[in-house]
Amino acid sequence: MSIQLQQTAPSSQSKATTDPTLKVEGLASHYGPVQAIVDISLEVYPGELVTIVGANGAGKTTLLHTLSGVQRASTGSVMFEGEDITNRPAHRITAGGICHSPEGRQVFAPLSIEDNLQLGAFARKDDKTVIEAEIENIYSLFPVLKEKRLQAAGNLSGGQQQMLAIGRAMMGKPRLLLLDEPSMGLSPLLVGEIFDVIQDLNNQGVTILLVEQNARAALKIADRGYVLESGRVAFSASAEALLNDESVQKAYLGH
Amino acid sequence: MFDQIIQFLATGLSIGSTYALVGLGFAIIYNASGVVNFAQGEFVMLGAMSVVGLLGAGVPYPLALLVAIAIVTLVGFSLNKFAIEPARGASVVATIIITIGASILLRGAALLIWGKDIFSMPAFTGDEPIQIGAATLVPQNLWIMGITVILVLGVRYFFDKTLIGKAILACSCNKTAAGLVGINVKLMLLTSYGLSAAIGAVAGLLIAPIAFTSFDAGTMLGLKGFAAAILGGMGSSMGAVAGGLVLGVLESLGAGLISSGYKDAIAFVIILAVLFFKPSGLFGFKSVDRV
Amino acid sequence: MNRLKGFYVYAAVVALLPILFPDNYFVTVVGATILLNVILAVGLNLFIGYAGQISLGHAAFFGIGAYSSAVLTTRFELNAWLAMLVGLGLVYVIANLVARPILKLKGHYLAMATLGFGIIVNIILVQESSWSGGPDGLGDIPTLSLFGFDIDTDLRWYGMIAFFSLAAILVSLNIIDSRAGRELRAVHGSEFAAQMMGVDTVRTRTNVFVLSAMFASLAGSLFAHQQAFVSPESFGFGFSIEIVTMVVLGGMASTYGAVFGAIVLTLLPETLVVFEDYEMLIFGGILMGGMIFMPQGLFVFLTQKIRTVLNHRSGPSPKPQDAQKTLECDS
Amino acid sequence: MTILQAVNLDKHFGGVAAVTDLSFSVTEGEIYSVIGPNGAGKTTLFNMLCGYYVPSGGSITFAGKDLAGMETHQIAAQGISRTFQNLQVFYNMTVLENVMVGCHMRTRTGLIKAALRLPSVIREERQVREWSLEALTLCGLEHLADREAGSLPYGELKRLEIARALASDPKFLAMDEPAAGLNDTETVEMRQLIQRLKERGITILLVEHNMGLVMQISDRVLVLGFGCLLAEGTPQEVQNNPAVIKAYLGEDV
Amino acid sequence: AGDTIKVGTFLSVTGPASFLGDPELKTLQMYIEDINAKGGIDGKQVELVHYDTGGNAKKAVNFAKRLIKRDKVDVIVGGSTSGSTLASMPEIEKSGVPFISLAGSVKIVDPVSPWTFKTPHTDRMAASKVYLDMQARGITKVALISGDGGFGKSGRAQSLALAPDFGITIVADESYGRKDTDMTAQVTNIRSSDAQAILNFGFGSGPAIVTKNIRQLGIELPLYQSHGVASKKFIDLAGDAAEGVRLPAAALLVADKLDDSDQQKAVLVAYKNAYEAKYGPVSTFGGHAYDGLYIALEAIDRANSTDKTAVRDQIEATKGFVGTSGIFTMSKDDHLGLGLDAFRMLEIRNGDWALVE
Ligand SMILES: Nc1ncnc2c1ncn2[C@@H]1O[C@H](COP(=O)(O)OP(=O)(O)OP(=O)(O)O)[C@@H](O)[C@H]1O
Ligand SMILES: Nc1ncnc2c1ncn2[C@@H]1O[C@H](COP(=O)(O)OP(=O)(O)OP(=O)(O)O)[C@@H](O)[C@H]1O
Ligand SMILES: [Mg+2]
Ligand SMILES: [Mg+2]
Repeated sequence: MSIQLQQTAPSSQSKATTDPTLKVEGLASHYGPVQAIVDISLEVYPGELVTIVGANGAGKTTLLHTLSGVQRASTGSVMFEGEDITNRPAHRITAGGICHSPEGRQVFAPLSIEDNLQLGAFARKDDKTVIEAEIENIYSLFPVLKEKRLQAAGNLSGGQQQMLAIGRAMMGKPRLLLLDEPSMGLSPLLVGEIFDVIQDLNNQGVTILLVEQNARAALKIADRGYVLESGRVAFSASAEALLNDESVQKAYLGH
Repeated sequence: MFDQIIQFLATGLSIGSTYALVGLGFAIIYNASGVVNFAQGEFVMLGAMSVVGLLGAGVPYPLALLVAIAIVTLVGFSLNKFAIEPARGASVVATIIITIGASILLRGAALLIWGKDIFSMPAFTGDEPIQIGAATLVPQNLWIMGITVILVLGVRYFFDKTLIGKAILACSCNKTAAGLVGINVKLMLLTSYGLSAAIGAVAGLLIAPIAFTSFDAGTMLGLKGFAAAILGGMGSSMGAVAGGLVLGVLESLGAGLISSGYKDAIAFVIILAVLFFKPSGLFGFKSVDRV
Repeated sequence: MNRLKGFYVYAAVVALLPILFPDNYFVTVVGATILLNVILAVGLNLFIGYAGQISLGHAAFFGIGAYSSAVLTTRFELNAWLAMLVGLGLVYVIANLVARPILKLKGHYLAMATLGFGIIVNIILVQESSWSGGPDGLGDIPTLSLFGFDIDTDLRWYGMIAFFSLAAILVSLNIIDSRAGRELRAVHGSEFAAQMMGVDTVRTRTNVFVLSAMFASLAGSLFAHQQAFVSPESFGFGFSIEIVTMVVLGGMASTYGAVFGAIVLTLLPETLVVFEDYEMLIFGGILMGGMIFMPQGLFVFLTQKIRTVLNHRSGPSPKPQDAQKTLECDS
Repeated sequence: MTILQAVNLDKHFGGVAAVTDLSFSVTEGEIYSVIGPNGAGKTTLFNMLCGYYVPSGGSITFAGKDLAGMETHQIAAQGISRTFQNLQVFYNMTVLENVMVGCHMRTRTGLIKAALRLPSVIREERQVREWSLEALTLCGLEHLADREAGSLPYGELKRLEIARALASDPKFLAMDEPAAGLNDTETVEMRQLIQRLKERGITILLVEHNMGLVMQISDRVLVLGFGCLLAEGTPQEVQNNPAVIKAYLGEDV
Repeated sequence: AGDTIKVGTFLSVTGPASFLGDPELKTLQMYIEDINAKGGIDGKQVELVHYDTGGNAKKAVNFAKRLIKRDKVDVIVGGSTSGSTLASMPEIEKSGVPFISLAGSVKIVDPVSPWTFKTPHTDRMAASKVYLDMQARGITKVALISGDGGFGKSGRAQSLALAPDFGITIVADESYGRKDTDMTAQVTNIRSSDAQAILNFGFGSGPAIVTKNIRQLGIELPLYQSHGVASKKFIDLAGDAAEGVRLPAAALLVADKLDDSDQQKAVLVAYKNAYEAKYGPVSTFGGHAYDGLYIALEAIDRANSTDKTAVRDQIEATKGFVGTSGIFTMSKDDHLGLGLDAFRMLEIRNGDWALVE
C-alpha cells in the first residue's frame, strides 16, 4: 500500500499525555523457520478501542497470540500498563488483566456452558456471588446460553459457541480485552448486537484491541486502526481516515 | 452354593476396590492431560515398598504409612516436573511412552533399593477373620473398601464441584484456552500427578498386607486398574469404581464358578462386550465433537 | 524422482553387513532379531502411525502366526511354507472377525480392547496345553528350507529374514505413497471428512488392521522356525508394548522411523546387559529421555537436525507452540 | 428438476428440537441458501444430509434416491460433497495431499495394487495430482500446495476445504459458512468462486450469515428459525418478510 | 578356548523368577572365585560369562546363542526356569555344547537329549514324594491348586498323571495367576469339595497367599506345598498360616538337623555356611547351581580337556557325586541321576523347617 497517512496521535485529546495501556515494540514471532509477524510496533491507550485489519494470513491472530502469551515472541517487547510482559506464560498475563477471546472459539467442549463461564473468571479472586451475578449478566446478553447452561459447550451451534467465547473472555473482567473475529459465525442480528456490546464495554472503560474481518463495522466503532500486511504494520490511522481511504476500501471493504 | 456365591461376591468387591483405587489414579491424570499414565502401577508398588522400607528402618507404623504417601506424592511431582513438563509438544502417545519409560525406571530403582525379594506388610488392624453372613473377610478387606469409598467420593467432589477440579478438566481439553482464562496449566498437571501418585500409594499400602509386595508388583495392578478405568469410562471417578468392582467380581465369580485358569480371559471378554455396546464405558461421557 | 533412495541405501547396508562380518553375533543373531522386529514395527506403524489408531495387542498376531507354524509343522507335519500360509490365512480371518467390534472404539478404549484381545489370546496359549504345550512351550519345530536348502545357520536365517523384512518396508513405502496411504492418513486427520470424501473409513481401518496383523503373522512364522521353539511369554502384553514403543520412539508416521525404532529397541537391551541390576534403570531412563527430548521420534529428530545443518539455517527458531487447531477434545 | 428433496425432517437431541418438520426441495443447478439465527438448525440439516446424524423423522431424497440408511461415504458417492463450519482439515498432510484425498472417489487403487505399485498406480497418481492442482488453482491456493495444512491461516483453510470438496467432482456441494472469516474483499472473491462453480453445473446448498453474499448469488433462500421453516422464496421476497427481519436480519438492514 | 575354562550361564536374575536366578548367580560367582583362588581346574582359571534373561524365553535363546557363538563357552550351566531351558535347548543341542539346566520340569531330561542335563529334582518326583506322604496318612481325596506359570502347570500335569498310581483322586483342580492378589474364590471351591488334603504347585507370592486364604476361610485340612516354596521367604510371607504346611525339598533346608551319618551333611553345611556368610539365608535353588557347576567342572577335570564330546561323556559318567540336592549318578539314559530319596519331606513348625520321618 503506497499512500501515506499521517501517523495519528490517539484520538481523544486527553490520551496523548497518558502512558499507553499496551505498548508493543519491534515484536516478531515465528512458527519454526517461518516468520509470521515482523517488527510490529503499536500502542493502545487507556480506554481506546483499536482495531486491526488485514487479509487472511496477515498475522492478526499470531499477533494476538503473542500478546496473550500463547505464542512466543522471538524479538521485541510487550509492555502492559508499564510492565514488561513479553513471553510471560498465558495464565499470568490473564491474571494481570488481559483477556483474549481466541480465534476458533476454543470453548471447553465437554464442560457445561456454566462451567465455561465460571472458568472464565478463574484468575479472579472475587466472591462467588459477584461472579454469579456476572454470569447472569452474560446470560442476559445471550439468553440462549442460559437456556442451555447445563449442556456441554461442544454441542452448541457455531454461533452459540462464539457467544460463549466472548462471554468467557468478559468474565475475566479484563482491563485490556483482545477479541479475535468476535462476529464470526454470528447472525446479522447478533453481529449488530456484538458490536454494541463491544462499544458498551469500551465505554465502561475497558481498553479493547479488536481483530475483525468485518472491517467496516469494526472501524465504525473504533478510535484507531492498524493495517497488517504480511506480518507487518503497513500503516495506521484514525478509524475514520481508514474508512475513507480508497486503498483500504479496495483491499478490505470490498469496493 | 449360595454361600459360595456370597463369598465370591465379597472377595470380588474387596479385590475390585483395589482395582478401583488404581483406576482412580488413572482417571485423575487422564482428566488433566488425556494421557494414560502407565507408571500408575509403580506408584502403587512404591507406596507399599516405602512402608516396608520405613518399617525396616524402625519408623512407627502409622507414621510410616503417612511418610510413604508423602514420598510417592513427591515421586509423582517429580515425574511431572522432570519428564512430562519438559516434553513440550509431545503427542499423547509420545507422552504415554514416557510414562512407560518411567514405569521401567521406577521398577529398576526399586530393584536397586529393595532388591528382588517379596515383602510382607502387617495389616492395619490384625488378621483375625471376620464372618459377615456367609462370607469371611479379613479386617484389611474392610479397610480397603472403606477407604476406597471415601477417596472416590472425595475425588468426585473435587472434579464436579470445585473450580480447581474443573480447571484440571479444562486443561486436558484445550491447553491454549485454559491458559487464556488464567489457568496455570503446569500447576494443574503437577497437582494431578501428585494427587494420583498419592492415591496410588494409598492403594499400595492397603493391598500389600493381603497380597505382599515386590519391585515388580505394580505391573499387574496397573493393568487391572487401567481395565477398571476403561470399563467404567475413562476420566469418570464413579466409573473407575464401578469398573473396578465389576472387574473384581467378574474375576472372582469367573474363578469360582467357571474356570480359574480362564478367569482373566472371562473378565476381558466381558469388558470387550461392554465396550461393544457402550463404546465409552459404563459411565464415560460420549465425546463431544461437532463438524 | 528418487522416492526409494533411502530404501536402497538401507537395503545395501542390510546386505553388506553379513558379507563384511559373516560370523559376528551382533550381525547375524541380533541383526536377524532386528530385522524381524522391523517387520512387526513397520506393519504396526501403518496402523498406529499412519491411520492414527492404537493397538496394545499386536503380539497376539505375532503369536498366532508363530503357533500356527509350530503346531502345524510339529503335530501335523505340514510343509513349513504351507503352514506359514495357513497362519496368514488364520490371522486374516481372526483379524477381520475382531476388527468390526474392536475398531468401533477410539483412543484409549481401543487400546484397552486390543490389550484385552492380546491377553485373551495369551491365556488360551497358556491354558490349552494339549496342543500349545502350555507355558513350557512347543519345541522341535523343523527349520525352513528353500529349494532343498535348509535354512539352518544364523547367516542363512539372517538372509531369509532380511528378504522378508526388506519386502515389508517396500510394501509399506508403496502403500503410504498412494491413494491407499492417503486414505489412512485422512482417517487419522478427520474421520468424518474422510468419509465425506467417499472413504469407507470402517473398511480402511479394518484393512490396515488386518494388513498389519498379517505382517505380524509372517514375522511370527519366521520366528517360530528360526527359534525352533515357541512359548506364550514371547507373545505377551510386554512385547505388544515393546512394538508400540519401537514405532513411537522411532517416529510415528514414518516407515524409516519404525525401522529406526526397531533397531534401537533391539540393540539397547542387548548392549545394556553388562549393567546387570542397573539395566532397567538405564533402559527406562533412555526411553524417557528419548521421548522427552525428541517427542517427534528419533528418526524425525535426526533428519531434521541433518537438514538444518545442511541448510545452514542460522538463528534460533523458537519451539512451535502446540496451538490447538481443532476444537474437539481427545476422546 | 429437483435434485434434493427433504420431507418432514425432524431432529432432536434429547429434549432439544434442532430441526422440526422441515420440507424443502432444491432444483438442479441452482444456488439454494439456508439462513437463520444461530442455533436454528442449519448445520444440523447439513449433518443429516451427510449421514453424520440420523434424522429423528422424515426423509431426504437425492436424485431420486432415498438417503436413509446410507453411510456417509455412500452418500458422498452419490455426488454430494460439503465443507464444514468446524473445520475438518487433515492437519497431518500437506495442502496438496488434502485435496488429493478429495479425488478418492474418482480413482481405484486399493491396498494390494498400491503395495505392488503397478504401472497403473503411477499413472493414476499423476492424474490425481493434476486434478488436485486444478482444484487448488480454482480456489487460489496453488502457491500453497506443498505447505503443511496445519500452518495455514483460518481463511485459507476454509478455501482449502472447498478445493478438497471440488476435487471429488461433486454434483452437489453443501457449504457451511464459506465466507466466515473473510473480509469484504475476500468475500467478493468467494462470491465469484461460487458463481463459477454454479456455471460448471454444480448445485449449491449454502449456509451463510453474510447477507450481502447470500442475497446477491442465491436463486432461492430458505429461512430457518428454531428448526422450523420460517420463510422460503427469492432473496427479494425473503428480505422483505417481516418475520425474517424480526428474527434474523434486524431492523436496520 | 585357550587357557581358561569358560562357563556360560543365562539366568532369570530379574523378573518373576528372580528368586531362582538370583541365588543361582551368586552361587556360581562365589564358587568360581573360590576355585580360581585355589588355582583353578588343572591349572586353568575358570571364567564365568553370564546374561540375565529376566525370565524371558526369547532372550534366553539369544543369550544361549551369544554364549555359544560369541563367547565360545565350554559348558553352559543355567536356565533358571523350565521355559527358558526348553526354549534354548534346540539351539544348544544343535551346536553341541554340554548344558546343565537348573530348571525343574521333567520334560528337560525326559526324553533324554544328548547334550542337556539337569540338577534339580523334577516336579514328577515332587508329586510322587507328596503322594507317598499322603498315602502314609491315609489320604485319598486331594484338592489340587496350581499357579498357571510353567512350574505350576507342569507340576499340575504331573500330579494329575501320577494320582491314580497312588490311589488318589483329584476332587478339585484350581489355578491362579502369577500376580493374583487373592485366591479366596478358588479356595472357597476347595472348601466345598470333599478333599482330605490340599496340594499347591507354584512359586512366588502365590503359594503364600493361598496358604493365608486357606487359613482365613477356616480350612483345617493338611496343606502340601511343592519344592517351589523351599525358601525361608515363604515362611516369612505366610506367617502363622504356614504352620503345619508340608513340602518335599532338598536336605539343604535342614542341613543342621540332619543326622551326622548323613552322607550329604558335610557338603550341605559347607555350602550353607559359605552362602550365608556372604549373602544371607540359603534357598535350595542356589544349591542346584552348586551341583551343576561342580558336576560340570569335575567332568572337565576328568576329561582333561574342554573337548565338548569328551566333557559330555564325562558328565554322563558322573557317579556318586554328593551335591546339595542329593547324590547324583548319571548315565546315558539318565541325565538327572537323582532318586526319590533325594527329596526330604519337611514340615513347617514354629516358623522353621522340620524333618518329617
Ligand atoms: N501453526 C502454524 N505453523 C506455521 N505457520 C503458521 C501457523 N499458524 C499460522 N501460520 C502462518 O503465519 C501467518 C499468519 O497467520 P495468522 O493466523 O496470524 O493470520 P491471520 O491474519 O489471523 O489470518 P486469518 O484472517 O485467516 O485468520 C500465515 O502466513 C500462516 O501461514
Ligand atoms: N449433538 C448435539 N447435541 C445436543 N444439541 C445439539 C447437538 N447438535 C446441535 N445441537 C443443538 O441444535 C441446535 C441447532 O444447531 P446447529 O448447529 O444446527 O445451528 P446452526 O443453525 O448451524 O447455527 P449457527 O449459525 O450458529 O452455526 C442448537 O441449539 C444446538 O445447540
Ligand atoms: Mg486469524
Ligand atoms: Mg452452523
